[in-house]
This record gives sequence, C-alpha cells and structure tokens, in this order.
Amino acid sequence: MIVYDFTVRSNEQLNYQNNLIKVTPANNETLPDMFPGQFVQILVNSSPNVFLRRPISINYVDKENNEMWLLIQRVGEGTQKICETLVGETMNIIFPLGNSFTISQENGRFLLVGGGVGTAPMLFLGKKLNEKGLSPDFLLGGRSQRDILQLNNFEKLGTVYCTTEDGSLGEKGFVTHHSVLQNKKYDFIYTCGPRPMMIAVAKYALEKNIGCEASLENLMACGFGACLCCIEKTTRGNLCSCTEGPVFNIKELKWID
Amino acid sequence: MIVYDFTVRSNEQLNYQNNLIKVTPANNETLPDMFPGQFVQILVNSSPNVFLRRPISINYVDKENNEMWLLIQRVGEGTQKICETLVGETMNIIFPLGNSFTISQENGRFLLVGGGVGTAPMLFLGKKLNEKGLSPDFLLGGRSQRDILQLNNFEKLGTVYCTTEDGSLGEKGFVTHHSVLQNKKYDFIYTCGPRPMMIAVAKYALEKNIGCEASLENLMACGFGACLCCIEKTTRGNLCSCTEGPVFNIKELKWID
Amino acid sequence: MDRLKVNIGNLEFQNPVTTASGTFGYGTEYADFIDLNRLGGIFVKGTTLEPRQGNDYPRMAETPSGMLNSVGLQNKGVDYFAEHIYPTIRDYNTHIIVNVSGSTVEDYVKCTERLIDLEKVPAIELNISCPNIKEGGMAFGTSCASAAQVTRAVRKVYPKTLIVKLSPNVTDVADIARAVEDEGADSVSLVNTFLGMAIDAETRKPKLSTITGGLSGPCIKPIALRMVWQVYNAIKIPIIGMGGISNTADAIEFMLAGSTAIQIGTYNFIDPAISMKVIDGIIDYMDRHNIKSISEIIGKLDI
Amino acid sequence: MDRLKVNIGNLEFQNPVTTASGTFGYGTEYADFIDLNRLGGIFVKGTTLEPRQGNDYPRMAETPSGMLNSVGLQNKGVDYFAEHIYPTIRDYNTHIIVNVSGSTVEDYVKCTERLIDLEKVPAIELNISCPNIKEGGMAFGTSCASAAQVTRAVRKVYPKTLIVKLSPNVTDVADIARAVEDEGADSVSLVNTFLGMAIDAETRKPKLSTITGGLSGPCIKPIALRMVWQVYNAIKIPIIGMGGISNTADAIEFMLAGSTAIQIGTYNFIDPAISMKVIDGIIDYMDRHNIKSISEIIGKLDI
Ligand SMILES: Cc1cc2nc3c(=O)[nH]c(=O)nc-3n(C[C@H](O)[C@H](O)[C@H](O)COP(=O)(O)OP(=O)(O)OC[C@H]3O[C@@H](n4cnc5c(N)ncnc54)[C@H](O)[C@@H]3O)c2cc1C
Ligand SMILES: Cc1cc2nc3c(=O)[nH]c(=O)nc-3n(C[C@H](O)[C@H](O)[C@H](O)COP(=O)(O)OP(=O)(O)OC[C@H]3O[C@@H](n4cnc5c(N)ncnc54)[C@H](O)[C@@H]3O)c2cc1C
Ligand SMILES: Cc1cc2nc3c(=O)[nH]c(=O)nc-3n(C[C@H](O)[C@H](O)[C@H](O)COP(=O)(O)O)c2cc1C
Ligand SMILES: Cc1cc2nc3c(=O)[nH]c(=O)nc-3n(C[C@H](O)[C@H](O)[C@H](O)COP(=O)(O)O)c2cc1C
Ligand code: FES
Ligand code: FES
Repeated sequence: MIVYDFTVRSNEQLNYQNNLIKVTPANNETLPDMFPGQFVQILVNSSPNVFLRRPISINYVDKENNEMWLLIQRVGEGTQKICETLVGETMNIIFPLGNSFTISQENGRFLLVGGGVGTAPMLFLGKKLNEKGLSPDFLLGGRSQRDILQLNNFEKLGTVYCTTEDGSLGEKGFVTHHSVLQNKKYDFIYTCGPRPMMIAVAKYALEKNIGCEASLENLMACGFGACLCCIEKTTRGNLCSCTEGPVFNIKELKWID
Repeated sequence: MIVYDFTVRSNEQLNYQNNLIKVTPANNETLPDMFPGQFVQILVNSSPNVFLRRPISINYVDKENNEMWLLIQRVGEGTQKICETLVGETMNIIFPLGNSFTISQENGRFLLVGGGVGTAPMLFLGKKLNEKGLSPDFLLGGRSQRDILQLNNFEKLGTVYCTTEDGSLGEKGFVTHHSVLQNKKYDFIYTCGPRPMMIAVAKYALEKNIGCEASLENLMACGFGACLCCIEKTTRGNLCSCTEGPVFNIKELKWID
Repeated sequence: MDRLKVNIGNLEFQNPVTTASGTFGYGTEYADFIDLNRLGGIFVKGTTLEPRQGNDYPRMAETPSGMLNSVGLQNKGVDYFAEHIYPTIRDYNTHIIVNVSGSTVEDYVKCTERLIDLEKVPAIELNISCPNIKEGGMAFGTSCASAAQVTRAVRKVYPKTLIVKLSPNVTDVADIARAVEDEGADSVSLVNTFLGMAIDAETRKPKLSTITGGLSGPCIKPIALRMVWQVYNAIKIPIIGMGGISNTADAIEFMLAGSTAIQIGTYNFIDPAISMKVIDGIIDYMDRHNIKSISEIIGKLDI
Repeated sequence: MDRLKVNIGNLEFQNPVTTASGTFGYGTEYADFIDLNRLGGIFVKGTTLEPRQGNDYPRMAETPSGMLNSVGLQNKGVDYFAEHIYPTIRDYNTHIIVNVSGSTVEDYVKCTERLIDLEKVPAIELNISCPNIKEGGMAFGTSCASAAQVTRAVRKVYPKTLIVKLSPNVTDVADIARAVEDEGADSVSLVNTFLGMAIDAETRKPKLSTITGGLSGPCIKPIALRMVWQVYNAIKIPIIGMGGISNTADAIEFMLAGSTAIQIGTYNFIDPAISMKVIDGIIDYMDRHNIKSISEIIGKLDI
C-alpha cells in the first residue's frame, strides 16, 4: 500500500453517468504490481460534503503507458467531483488495496458477470485471464444499452453477452436470465455488481455447483483494515471486506438467507 | 440585496498573492446600482474547509461591460479557492451589501488612503469622485512594490502617492509617514486597510480635524444583518458592520484607546 | 397546501419549515431574498426583559462545517420589541414566535408577560439553553430541576403556546424534556448550540472574546438528530427539531426522527433562500413518495 | 529530539503525537505508510475480556466533516491479543497502550489483569465511554459514581500508568474527570465519540444497524477542545486530548487548551501519514515560535 499523487492523463465521459479516467503517478514512478479485484481509495478535497475517501476498483492497468484506469459512476457528490477532475490535475490515491480474484484453474471455461459499473474490475480480470492464454466469456448487464460500458474493450478479450432491462442491447431482463447460462457450461464464475444481482449469480453457481467469487462493495471508511467498518458476515466470522476482500468465495458468504 | 450566479469573465493573477476577477451576472441581468464601500458575499463550495461565505469589497463596476471587479488577496483557503475559479465558471454571490462612503462635499481635496488589499474599494470610490468632477489624491501603502495594486487604474483618476515598507516604491515607511500628509491640506480622508493602519490614519485626521471615513473588515457570518457577529463598538452602541457599516465615520468609532 | 400543515398543540403551522432564533433577525433581514409569508413560522431573535449589548467582538469563528458564535443575546429589550419591531412584522402571514431569554426566573416571567397581548405572537420559545451569557441561560437547561422551575413559572402566566428550547449540553436530554413536559410545556424545541471553543494556534489566543461559544451548523446534525429521536421516544408533546439543517433531506430526517416542525438556523447565512428551497423540496418529496399529509412521516423512522 | 518529550505521570513519551484507539488497528495496518517508531504512542484497538464480533453491518455513515461508527468493539479478546498480537508489535520503539473495554466492572478488572505483565505495554486506557455497546460502555462514563467505581477497581489491580478515557456525552465532563482523578487515575484522555445518528431520507431507515453510533472527525473538534479546556481547569493530572485533530494547528490548539499529549483518530483514514506530518509540523511550529520544549505550551492559552 502506498499513497501517491496521480496526474489525470485523460477523463472521458462515456455516457450520462459514467467517466473513464486514466491516471499516472505524478512522480513518474512505475506502477507497482496490481491484481484484478483490487481497488484504490481516492481523496476528494474539492467538496464541503465529502469527508472520506472513495473506494474505486482498478478497471485496468496499462503497463505500457504506466496508466491506471478508473471507471466511475456518478451517484453522489464524491463520484461527481472525481469525474470533474480535469486533465493535468492531481488526484491523491491510496493503492493497491484489498485481495484479488483467484485464478486457481489453469484452464476451463470462465464466465465474468458484471452489472452496471460492477463491470469495472472485470476488464482487468479478463485481461489477466487472456495473459494466461484463456479466453473468458463476459456477461454484462445494465438498465439500457447506454449502461453497458467498454464493450469494445471486452470484445477484444473474449465473447461478450449482454442483458438490458429494456432490451435495447442483448437479451431483455437480468443477467441471470440470459440464455447462455442454460446453453453453456462454466467451470468458474466471477461477479461484481449490485448486491441483488450478485446474490442471484451466487445462487445460480451454488445450484450448478460452479465455483464462484464475488467482489463486494461494502461501505468503507479507511480501506486498509484499520476501522473495521466494512465487515461482511462470513463462515469465518465478521471479516473486513477491504483487506480479506473485496473478493470472497461465495461459499464463505452468509448473504443468502 | 440579491443572490446571483455570476460568470467569471476574467481572472488575472496580479502578483504572488492577489487576483483581479471580473464577473458578470450569469443570467445577463443588468447590474443594479452599487456604491463604493459596498461589498459582496461569495460562496465557496469547492473546499471542505470553508463553510461561510467570504466578504469581498466591490473593487469597481464597469457598467459598459456589465462587470463587477473583485480584488482578492489569498490569505487562506477561502480566498485561495476564489482565486482558483476559472474563466467561464460560476460564482454565487450575495450583493450589494452594506452602506457606502458618503460624498457629502461638492468640492474640496479628498485623500483616499489604502493599505494592501484595502485599496480595493478606493478604486471604485475614486471613480465616483471623478464622475462628480473631483480629482482625488490616492495614498497607497504596501510592504513592497509588488503589493501596490492597480497603480495604472488609480493614476487615471488622480494623483497617486505610495509608501512601501522596504522603500521599493514611493516613500519608505507607513502611509501615515508620507510627506504628502505634511505638505498638502485635505478636506476629507477615506481609508481602508489593516486596522492598525486605519487607526493611525484616523488619529492623523482627528488631530488635523479632517473629516474621515474608514471601511472596516470585521469577521462576518451572514453579511446582511441577521447574525450580529460583525459588531463594532460605536458611540451609538454595538453596530453591525455589515449593515450600518462597513463604512463608519471615525468619530463614531471607539477603537482608539 | 393543506398537506403541509402541522400542529404544535392548538397552533396550526401552514408548513413545518420555520427559521431559528438568532439566525433570522426579525425576518425583515430576509425580505429581499424570500417571501416571508410562505414560512411556517419565524422564531425571532432572543429577547430579554432589559436591553443587552451582547458580548465583545470577536463573536464568531468558523469551524469545520459549522461556526461558533458568542453574540450573547444582543437585543433592545422586550419593550422595544413590542413597541417598535412588532408593528413592522405583525402583518406577515406567518407565526411570529418570540425567543424569550433571561438570567433569572423573574426575568423570564416578566419578559413573557409583556408578550401575552401581542395578538400575532401566538407562542413563545423559552430559551433555557443559551451558552453565551454569564448568568442563567444554559444553566437553566442543564438540570431537570431548574428547567422545570422556569417552565412552571412561565406556564403560570402564559396562556398561549409555550415551547421550551432545550440545551444539547447534557447527559440525558430526554430527562430534561420530560421535566418540562410535566410542567405543562406545549412543545419542546431542540437543539440549541453546543458549547465549543476555538483557538488561534499562532497567536495562542481564543478566537472568541468569551473563550467559549455556541457551535451550530451541519457539523452538529448527527448529534441533534439523535437527541430529537431520544426525546421523541420519551415524551408526548410535539418536538420542533433543528441543528445543522441545510437541505430538504435534512429536514425530512428530522421529521422522521420525530420532529413535528423544523427550524433552519445557520444555513440561512450561507443560502438566505434555503427555507423556500426546503419547502419546495418537501412538496417534491411528498409527491415522489406519495405522501398525502406531511404529518404522516413524523417519527416514522423505519426500524 | 528531547524538546518533544512529554510526561504522563512517570511515563515519558518521545513526543506528544499518538494515535487513537479503534482508528489505528494494532499499528501494523499503518506500517506501509509511516515509521511507527516515530510515534509518541499507539493506542491499540478496544480490547475486551472475551472475543466480540461487534455490531452488524452497516457500521459507518459519513457526516459533514466527520463520520459515525458503530463498530461495537469487534476484537478477539485480551488473551488473543497477549498471545498473538502483542508479540508482533512489542518491538516497535513506541508505547503500546491497550484500550480496555468492558460491560461490567469485573470485565474491566480481569481484562486489565491480563495486561499487567506485558512488558511493552506501559499503560492502559480505560474506555468508559464507548457509545456502541449495549451494556456498560458509555454508561460507566456518564456518571461520576460509576466512573469512580470502575476506576477504583482497576486502580487496585493495575500498578502501571492508568489513563481513563472520558465520554463527551455528559453535562459536566470536569466533574467526571475529578471523580476519576480522585480514584487515582494517572491521566484522563478525552474525548471519545459523541452519540449521533444518521437517517436515509429516501428509505426512511437509519444508516447504522444500531440506529445510533459514535461521531468523530473535525466536526467535533470545537466541542472536544472546549472539554479539554474545562477539564484542564478542574484537575491536576495530565490530559491526553483528541477529537477531530487533522493537522498541526489542531494539535497545537489541543495542547494550548491543556493537553499534554494528543491522539489522532479518524483523520488517519483520510491521510494515513497524518501523524508524521503533525510531528514534523510541531517541530516547525517550535522553531518558528522559538519554543525550547513542547511541554512549555501545555495549557498556555493566552487569555
Ligand atoms: C471495493 C469497492 C470498489 C468500488 N468500485 C467502484 C468503481 O470501480 N466504480 C464506481 O463508480 N464505484 C465503485 N464503488 C462504489 C463507490 O465507492 C461509491 O459509489 C462511492 O463511494 C459513492 O460516493 P458518492 O459521494 O458519489 O456518493 P454518496 O453521496 O456517498 O452516496 C450516494 C448514494 O450511493 C450509496 N452508496 C455509496 N457508497 C456505496 C457503496 N459502496 N455501496 C452501495 N451504495 C453506496 C449511498 O448510500 C447513497 O445512496 C466501489 C466500492 C467499493 C467498496
Ligand atoms: C467588508 C469586507 C470587505 C472585504 N474586502 C476584501 C477585498 O476586497 N479583498 C480581499 O482580498 N479581502 C477582503 N476582505 C477580507 C476577506 O474577507 C478575508 O480575507 C477572507 O474572508 C479570508 O478568508 P480565507 O478563507 O481566505 O482565510 P481564513 O482561512 O478564513 O483566514 C486566514 C487568516 O486571515 C484572518 N482573517 C480572515 N478574515 C479576516 C477579516 N475579515 N479581517 C481580518 N482578518 C481576517 C484569519 O483570522 C486568519 O488568520 C474583506 C472583508 C470584509 C469584512
Ligand atoms: C449567530 C447565532 C445566534 C443565535 N442566537 C440564538 C438566540 O438568541 N436564542 C436561541 O434560542 N438560539 C440562538 N441560536 C441558536 C439557533 O437558534 C439554533 O438553535 C442553533 O444554531 C442550531 O441550529 P442550526 O445548526 O441550524 O444553526 C443562535 C445561533 C446562531 C448561529
Ligand atoms: C471506527 C472507530 C472506532 C473506534 N473505536 C474505539 C475503541 O475501540 N475504543 C475507544 O476508546 N475509542 C474508539 N474510537 C474513538 C476514537 O479513539 C476517538 O476517541 C474519537 O474518534 C475522537 O477522535 P477523532 O475525531 O480524532 O477520531 C473509535 C473511533 C472510530 C472512528
Ligand atoms: S474500510 Fe476500514 S477496515 Fe475496511
Ligand atoms: S455579518 Fe451577520 S450581522 Fe453582520
């Protein structure tokens, strides 16, 4: 874990509520090793209403350009202010935080399920799987076509399936209703998104007896294990989702009933 | 009194600690009548450390361009943030506030004494005197040459005398030591600046029996008479410097001894 | 707009949004910014039997998300209010409620008596919680016995709506609320300011002439909200809640915690039109949540 | 750096900057960010006799310039601490002070007894002010009698430096401070968190699983500073001050108000290196103001 000032290299508004921000260490240090599922804590010091840092997943690491990508959904003042950061301005970030997705199998069919901005860590994970010679499937869900983000990037890494609630892209409905879940067999599922979606995915995985990891977005104060605010009930007791997570094997989670 | 969003038309850094910001109503309304000595209350909503608005004098009103000028000295986070406002951004401002300098005499010799950023209202006052066909003298003081602001603007309105503590411009020393005070006779003095300076000017005026008004910079919470925080002890009791001031006739003030 | 009406005892408010004493002058200071007639009520400046010059300058210090003040009840006295100020504000179509302050029980009683006959003042708010005066003030609000004593004395002479304003500087605010309820108060309002302090590290001097002062603004909201909730669970008379309200959500939160009406204080300085925005915001909230009458949500925290 | 040394009873601190219990884990969580050996001391996590799972999620809500927490003393118990954690931190060159919490006097005593023999734990901080547990906790800190009772019982068994951590949720904190001083406490630390509450207006639900929680951060600083000042004027034993400290000026202000040492809590979450910056800042302040020993400024508010 380190604290760095990053310089904003680019800040692209992807749609009505999402920005893709690419940052690089202001001191030009080479980015340390980072792993899919890990996150960062961003300082927002341009608002009287934001006190704590904001946890944001590592969307992608572009080693060539020494850039870290952050995919942000504007839901409140903190994410709004982050998205207003101008190119050239600095952002103070604690990183990398948390554990990461485990890639235990050398081969097999992997499904990466992301909902809304929960697709963020899936891009980085897909890339890592690619590097291992694997071509995962992606199942991305959103309300509408415009909520499916970074489609081009995903398509480079594997086959992409989509669901939208209004049917404007892919199949109509929720991710767990997608026909691919009936038609294909997977060996492992990774998921990140709204909790109800992840619970539905987890139920599916349990039923089908497929290994599954989920990345949680519990409320955090510190992000590095000091405050004990971000706990998740697990079979091993109350665990900090910032240090023992954010990625959990769903078998450990007590969220279903 | 009204609350307007203003658009920043220009923001010029004058020296190491002062900016001149020109603003115009965002809705293109024509600026209402304003008078020298009046001030505005600026909302700073880009900092976790600034809660209250910041009172700033009206430096000048450029009717032709429908612009209000604000001369800001960066002393803390509030003024720093105001100076960081970019051209095109908006600033929420309550204005015009307070009383104003009185120009009771139709003719006579006027001296306008400003120290540091206290010269701000003097420009507007000088302009008003000009419009009445009067050509006032200005006595401007600062630590060093670079602290004497808007010299060109002042020179257009009358004769300018300067003092600097390091002697880099005009006479060396404090404003009250300037030789013009020995050499010329004035009928009325207006002053704004650090309290010790204004007290020295007031003492001089009282000794010489010259009429004198001073513009105070008491700490304010509201700026429009609601909180009673900004009081000044006067011969008429504790008065609000935001409504009964900021300009007071020095004979009313109880600040000397 | 009947759906916004709320009642404090027999007294009906056209809406729950009122402004807090000491932050709203006599209302007229805001007449340029808002339509005063739209307010649920105006709690005017702390008023005492005799005129008071208040404390020395400096009386204010900014703090994180708030401010300290030590105004010390500067006012021209109740007679001046009745004779000179009341006539200028009596015709506003909103309740004018006078915040009555004092140093002795007798002060409170005499000051109150002077207000009984003012037709357009349907209620008083007994300020037993001002931290900024040397004698009396907050002391009355920090023990059940003294809070009861002053409430009893004023209740005896005052036939209209009696609101008692509680101090947050206590171990158990519900205890004090019960004590004043038992003495016949029609309502309690809370919170007044928290006793706080600010120091200039460079000069080593206190930032206020009085060393300590009253803390207000958004910083105190979480504590104030908790106190309203505790009092709501302890008494039956209606509560007027306040402490850091700066937007519609804050106002709704105070109502959910048990406030029948709310007061907006310090935030009026930041946005002098905030009270109107909150009224509009409440209407919008009611529309979005399909609420027929705002009084439905009072105390309806979902736990 | 002798000029930074301060003493709490017989115990010398290499500098007055320490970190607050519950915000700094066991120190190791910050080892990546700072040199723990430079700290005046580390007040480790609230520790209880038995392991505790703490309260349900959600345990946190952001507030203006602060946060509420309702962690509820999640910890693995004092035995686990002594056996597994202590060995990993005992070699840091700073004081490790354990924050002892409990629900009964007996809990406090037994937990304390287990710590006496830990050589590198030269002091304990008796937490009689935790607002987040159902039994005991804050209740002990809100009356003189119970504060005295638990202090007396622990004092009897604990020969090392005994610091009692006071609750700010009281009418007169100086009274409580006097009571624990009378029972032989070596020092008091204050303040713990203020009992607060947050509501989600849209869902109408409390934001914390426990409805109320403890407020900390810069928002509470003015009240905490006032309390330190009041206690400083009431007792003779040294004070460890805290509440919202987020920069050097804040730390200096707490010392001017009467703190011998200070604790930094919540702000560690925002800037995990803040403690180092404050140490450096204090040195700079001393240079600028020509101060030979930092202990010179304790209580030296210029009034
Ligand atoms: C490990 C982790 C990784 C994350 N990765 C991303 C990411 O890559 N991109 C992204 O856009 N967001 C991500 N988030 C969520 C992001 O942190 C929150 O949306 C953000 O903190 C909200 O701040 P705000 O000030 O904009 O909104 P606020 O004003 O704080 O909140 C707005 C609304 O969102 C709700 N909310 C806030 N935080 C959360 C949360 N963590 N979970 C559920 N509801 C919440 C609030 O209750 C409120 O209703 C992640 C969160 C975690 C814990
Ligand atoms: C009627 C009036 C007109 C003003 N006109 C101007 C103007 O035209 N241009 C300009 O640059 N400034 C002007 N000021 C002063 C300006 O308001 C303050 O400098 C500003 O509020 C400081 O805010 P800050 O956040 O930058 O500093 P803060 O962080 O609030 O304070 C920094 C330091 O300045 C001191 N300080 C802050 N406000 C004042 C004050 N009012 N008087 C004395 N010391 C203070 C503080 O005590 C502190 O030591 C005026 C003030 C008033 C009351
Ligand atoms: C400048 C100022 C003056 C105040 N004067 C009074 C007063 O005279 N009487 C009173 O009961 N409360 C007074 N208060 C307290 C407010 O009415 C209110 O209780 C408190 O500020 C909390 O609400 P807020 O956070 O919305 O401001 C004053 C507050 C401020 C900021
Ligand atoms: C998440 C969190 C957990 C805390 N846990 C404890 C605790 O276990 N024991 C204790 O005495 N104080 C605890 N506190 C209180 C702090 O030690 C400190 O007294 C308080 O936060 C005020 O200081 P601050 O504003 O600098 O944070 C906790 C505070 C926070 C924010
Ligand atoms: S967010 Fe603080 S421990 Fe996880
Ligand atoms: S600043 Fe509020 S009355 Fe003058």
